[in-house]
Amino acid sequence: MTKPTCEDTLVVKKRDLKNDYFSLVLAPFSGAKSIKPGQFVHIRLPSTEIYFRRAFSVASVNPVKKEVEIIFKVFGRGTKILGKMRKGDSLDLLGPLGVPFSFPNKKERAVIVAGGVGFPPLMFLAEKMIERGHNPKQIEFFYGGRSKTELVELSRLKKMGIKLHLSTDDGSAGTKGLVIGPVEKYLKKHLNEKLKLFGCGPEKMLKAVDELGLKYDIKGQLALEALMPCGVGICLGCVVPLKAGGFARVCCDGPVFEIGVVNIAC
Amino acid sequence: MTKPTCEDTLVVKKRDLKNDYFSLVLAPFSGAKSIKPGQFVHIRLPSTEIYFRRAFSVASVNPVKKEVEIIFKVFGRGTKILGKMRKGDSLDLLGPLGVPFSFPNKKERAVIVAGGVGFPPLMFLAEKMIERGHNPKQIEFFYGGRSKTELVELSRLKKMGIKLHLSTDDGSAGTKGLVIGPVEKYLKKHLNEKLKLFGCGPEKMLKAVDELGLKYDIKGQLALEALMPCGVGICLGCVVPLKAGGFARVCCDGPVFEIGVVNIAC
Amino acid sequence: MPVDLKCKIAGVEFANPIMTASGCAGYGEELAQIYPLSNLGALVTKSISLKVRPGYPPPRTVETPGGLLNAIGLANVGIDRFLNEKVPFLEQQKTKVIVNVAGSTIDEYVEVCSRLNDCSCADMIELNISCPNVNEGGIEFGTSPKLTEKTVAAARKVFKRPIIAKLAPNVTSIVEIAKAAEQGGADALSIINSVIGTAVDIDSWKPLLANINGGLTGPAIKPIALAMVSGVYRKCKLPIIGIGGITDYKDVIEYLLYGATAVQVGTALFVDPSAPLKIVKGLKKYLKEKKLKSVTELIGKVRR
Amino acid sequence: MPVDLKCKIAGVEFANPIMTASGCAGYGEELAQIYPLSNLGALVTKSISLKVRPGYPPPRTVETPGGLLNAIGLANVGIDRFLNEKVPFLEQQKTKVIVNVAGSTIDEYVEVCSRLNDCSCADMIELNISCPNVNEGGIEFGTSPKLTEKTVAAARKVFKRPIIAKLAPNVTSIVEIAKAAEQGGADALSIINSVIGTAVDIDSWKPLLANINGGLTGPAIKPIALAMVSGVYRKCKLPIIGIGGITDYKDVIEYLLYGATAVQVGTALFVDPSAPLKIVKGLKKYLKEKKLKSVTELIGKVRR
Ligand SMILES: Cc1cc2nc3c(=O)[nH]c(=O)nc-3n(C[C@H](O)[C@H](O)[C@H](O)COP(=O)(O)OP(=O)(O)OC[C@H]3O[C@@H](n4cnc5c(N)ncnc54)[C@H](O)[C@@H]3O)c2cc1C
Ligand SMILES: Cc1cc2nc3c(=O)[nH]c(=O)nc-3n(C[C@H](O)[C@H](O)[C@H](O)COP(=O)(O)OP(=O)(O)OC[C@H]3O[C@@H](n4cnc5c(N)ncnc54)[C@H](O)[C@@H]3O)c2cc1C
Ligand SMILES: Cc1cc2nc3c(=O)[nH]c(=O)nc-3n(C[C@H](O)[C@H](O)[C@H](O)COP(=O)(O)O)c2cc1C
Ligand SMILES: Cc1cc2nc3c(=O)[nH]c(=O)nc-3n(C[C@H](O)[C@H](O)[C@H](O)COP(=O)(O)O)c2cc1C
Ligand code: FES
Ligand code: FES
Repeated sequence: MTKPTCEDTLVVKKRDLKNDYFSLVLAPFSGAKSIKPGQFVHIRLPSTEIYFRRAFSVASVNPVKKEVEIIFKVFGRGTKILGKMRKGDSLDLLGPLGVPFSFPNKKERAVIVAGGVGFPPLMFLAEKMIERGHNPKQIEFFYGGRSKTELVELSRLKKMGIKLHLSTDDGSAGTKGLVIGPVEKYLKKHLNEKLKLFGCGPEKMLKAVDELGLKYDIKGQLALEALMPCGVGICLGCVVPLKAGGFARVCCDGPVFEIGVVNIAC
Repeated sequence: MTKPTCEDTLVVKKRDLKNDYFSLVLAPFSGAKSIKPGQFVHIRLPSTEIYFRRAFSVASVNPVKKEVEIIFKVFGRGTKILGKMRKGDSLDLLGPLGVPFSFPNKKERAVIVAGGVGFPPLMFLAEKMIERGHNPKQIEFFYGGRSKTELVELSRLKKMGIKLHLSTDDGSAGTKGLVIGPVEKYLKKHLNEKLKLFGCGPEKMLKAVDELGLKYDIKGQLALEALMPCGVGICLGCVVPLKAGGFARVCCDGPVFEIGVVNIAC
Repeated sequence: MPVDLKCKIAGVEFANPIMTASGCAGYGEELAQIYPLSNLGALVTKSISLKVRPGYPPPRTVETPGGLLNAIGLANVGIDRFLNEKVPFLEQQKTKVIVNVAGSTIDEYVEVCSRLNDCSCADMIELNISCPNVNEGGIEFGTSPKLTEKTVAAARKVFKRPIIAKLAPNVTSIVEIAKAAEQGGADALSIINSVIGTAVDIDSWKPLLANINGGLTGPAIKPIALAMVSGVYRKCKLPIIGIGGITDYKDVIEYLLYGATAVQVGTALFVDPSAPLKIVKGLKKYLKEKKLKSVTELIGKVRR
Repeated sequence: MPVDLKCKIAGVEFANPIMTASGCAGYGEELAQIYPLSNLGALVTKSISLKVRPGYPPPRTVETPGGLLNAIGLANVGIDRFLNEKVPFLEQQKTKVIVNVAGSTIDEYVEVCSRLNDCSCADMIELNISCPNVNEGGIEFGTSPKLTEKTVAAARKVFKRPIIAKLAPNVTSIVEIAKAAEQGGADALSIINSVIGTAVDIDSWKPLLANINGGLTGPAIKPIALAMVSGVYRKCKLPIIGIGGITDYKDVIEYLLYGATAVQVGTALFVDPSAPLKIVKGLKKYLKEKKLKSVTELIGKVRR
């Protein structure tokens, strides 16, 4: 693990994606270049109203400019404040934290399953895979949300040349229904290939991906979320139960876990 | 007393006076037109970081536009936030609160003693007196501060045509030394006239004005400050001891008290 | 369908479960200038003692993270002036009135309670047993089960309408104190009074309260109060009035779920005197959303 | 002239009065990745019990106004794995190590303490007596003066270096518990552990902690902890380590003025793992400004 650093950074770019989604680019962060997909930064909000930090997966980095991008949806008190930040405002960042995804072998086909606000680390994963020489056509990116407006950064994903499969609960874009349907269909068709699953999103979705992995004996990894008071492993507040018994800390034993390891609650 | 109202208002004008002093104009406040000099508004800061309201004397009102002006100096946590407010931001106002100054008889000469950030209610008093027909030349406005940069809104005060006597501790403007020196000198010279004292400022200054009033048998009023959890008389947190024994609430028995009544602590 | 906010404690019916907490609304006069008191479930008065009490010298309050420290010193007009000056006003208000009573000896409690028995305006009394007992070296009545029972029993003898015992949180077992109050004849329990705390100025090295120690109140203490309400609800049958850190309707629901029948709003009144009105609105909306008919359906419904 | 931050408790000298609080820094490994532990006055370990404890299921934490509610359930590796896996690391750190010990019977405390006696890495132990006693129906050791004295005395017999008793705030008289600990042979007192609290989700009606009740910590409890430190300082001679809500150097000064010799930082580490470093800097600056030579000149100097 790389030593996390704690630094004041500036908002150098803010984009208002639609429907309460925002992208913030923060810089300079000296830890930027060492950040790997799946890792997160722990952000202190500039208000003592919110005492604890909030965790955000890194969505992209620019190692030269030492930039870190996060993409989030306004959800509660903390993300509300974050959504009001303006260019030039400063934010205290602690990171990089957590265990990243392991890159799949270049011959493997990556089946990526993103639910709602779980897509940023997976977009980062796909980007880095391509950078490392993975064929974009070997990346199947399933992206599901409640409705069309909940799917953001589509043009960015399309530009990557990956195979994008959209789905929405209400059918307003892509396949109608939960993302997991098209995923299972796809897996069944390609069981003879070397596949690797990657998932991040709501717990229900993660549980379903976990079950698919076990059912079809496909290895892979899931990025989990939890309430994280510290983010660095010292409070034991963020644990999830393991199937083998006992608990693991999402912040430092995860957030990325192998399929089949965590007992995902819903 | 007028019934206080509690309303969301907007910052319609912000002026950065120098040296951490700011003026904010808030509107529309339906209680605006009934506000009298010496009364204050209790402001809820748009941050749950600051749980309790902060009290500010009203510095002027525009009854037609329903505007209320406050002038403050960045001092602690709350005023820091207030100093960062921008035009268009909203602020929750409770007021008008407190007992106002009684206007002096038009034949009386008003000797007004303002110390530092105590000047806004006194400026409002002078303005209203003139509006009511008091001869500006019958208003002696003593205004003291640590140094030149601590005296603000001088051109505004000058425009009123009142007799302005400045003093600074370091002599950088007006008479050198505490404001109370020139005041006593003035009183001694004019003991044969009908005088009325008005004071607002640091406790030490108020105590000195109180003593001058008693020494030369000049009636008058002092506007006090206190930590005010509620501002409406229900918490009993803001009390000051009375010379006659017992306590009075600064927020609703004051903030304006007759000279000789309060046992001012320093 | 309209939702029902009425609730009943010891036979007394309240328009809604939102009361003002003692010491946080004076005798009602100031709030009545802002809105009709009929909006309240009940007005609870400042603690009334036998003699007038000027209270402690200032500074009396300190702002702390999420809370307020106060050392007012039970400043109040005393029972005589209360009956003469405050009751006539309270009688005109269309709200239930709960008179909070303080004393430094059991005799003082008894005297004040018997005077209130003749004052029909006092629908109930609430005994503030977080007062130092001068006959027992200054220990608080409410920290001793025996003294708690004795005090409540003594008040019980002279006051014929319902009695609420208001418990202090600064004890090893609030359940034990609750049971003592029940034993003494209390009809209901108010839980909790303020938590002992202090603060000091690091420049002058002087305590920030003239009395040094004070009572911590406000949102900071809500988790503490909730745990106490929850504990007592499971071990004691008396109806509970939950107090501590209530700012909005969500806080009220937490108290009800843990077993409170009604609540009192204290410190939040200082920030927003109209808080009770907003809470009532919020409660109605919540009940509608949850398709509940009556606020009483929430009582004790936490899913353990 | 350089200012002196050194302080001494029961003969053990600390580079500065800033320690990490038990359960808030694990066994030091994670913090050591961020800065050398030699910056700390001492590292206090998570509570070590005889057997490994997985802890309670999630959710284990809730954010509250100015604080944190936690119900971790004393999750720890147990004494065996502590000695085998954690001590080798701790031995290499240039800081004092205080091992916090938990038990559910006196025998368990004794067993863990005697194992630690042979481990020179443990400069001191801190007895966490806020644990339920399984032999006494689950009442906490630390709520009973008798059990407190017994537990400390039993540990005293087997552990030859200094013993700190860590007191729980959920008692009627912390002074009484402090005296019992002194009687049992404690060399110092840590004041306070977390305050019992709870919270519930108003949508699901489920408690926000799987264990229902938890411990309230963070800035919200600072006034409460300060009052307890202040009370014990005046009635008991043992040196005090102040704990509760310390976020910056100003909080530390408040504790020292009220009588603490050193302090522990807990919850604030979660927000800023480097808080102790910033506090040390702040303390130095303050001492210079106040023209004080040593941090010990502040102890107990509140102007009453
Ligand atoms: C490793 C990790 C990576 C994350 N990456 C992203 C990301 O890239 N983009 C993004 O939008 N969000 C991300 N999140 C979630 C983000 O941290 C939460 O949205 C944020 O904590 C909510 O904070 P808030 O103050 O807005 O909500 P609050 O007002 O604090 O919370 C509202 C409610 O949500 C609950 N809650 C708060 N935080 C969480 C949480 N982390 N998980 C579940 N429930 C919670 C609270 O208990 C409360 O009941 C990530 C979380 C983790 C742990
Ligand atoms: C009736 C009244 C009228 C006022 N009018 C004005 C005005 O016109 N312009 C102006 O600049 N200020 C005025 N004040 C003072 C203003 O309310 C304080 O500056 C403000 O409360 C400080 O808040 P803060 O959050 O910035 O400081 P904080 O961070 O809250 O306080 C810093 C320190 O100052 C202390 N403190 C806070 N408030 C007060 C207070 N009211 N009196 C004494 N000590 C305090 C705190 O205890 C703390 O130790 C008035 C106060 C009152 C009571
Ligand atoms: C300024 C102040 C004065 C109080 N005075 C009394 C009192 O006289 N009698 C009493 O029983 N409780 C008194 N209390 C305690 C409150 O009634 C209530 O129990 C406590 O404040 C907790 O509720 P809160 O967090 O909503 O404020 C007082 C509280 C405050 C803040
Ligand atoms: C998550 C968490 C875990 C804790 N675990 C322990 C523990 O194992 N043993 C113990 O004695 N105290 C434990 N505590 C209490 C702290 O050591 C400390 O007494 C308390 O948090 C108050 O300090 P603070 O406000 O600085 O956090 C824990 C506190 C927290 C927040
Ligand atoms: S968030 Fe603290 S251990 Fe994971
Ligand atoms: S501020 Fe509450 S009574 Fe004056």
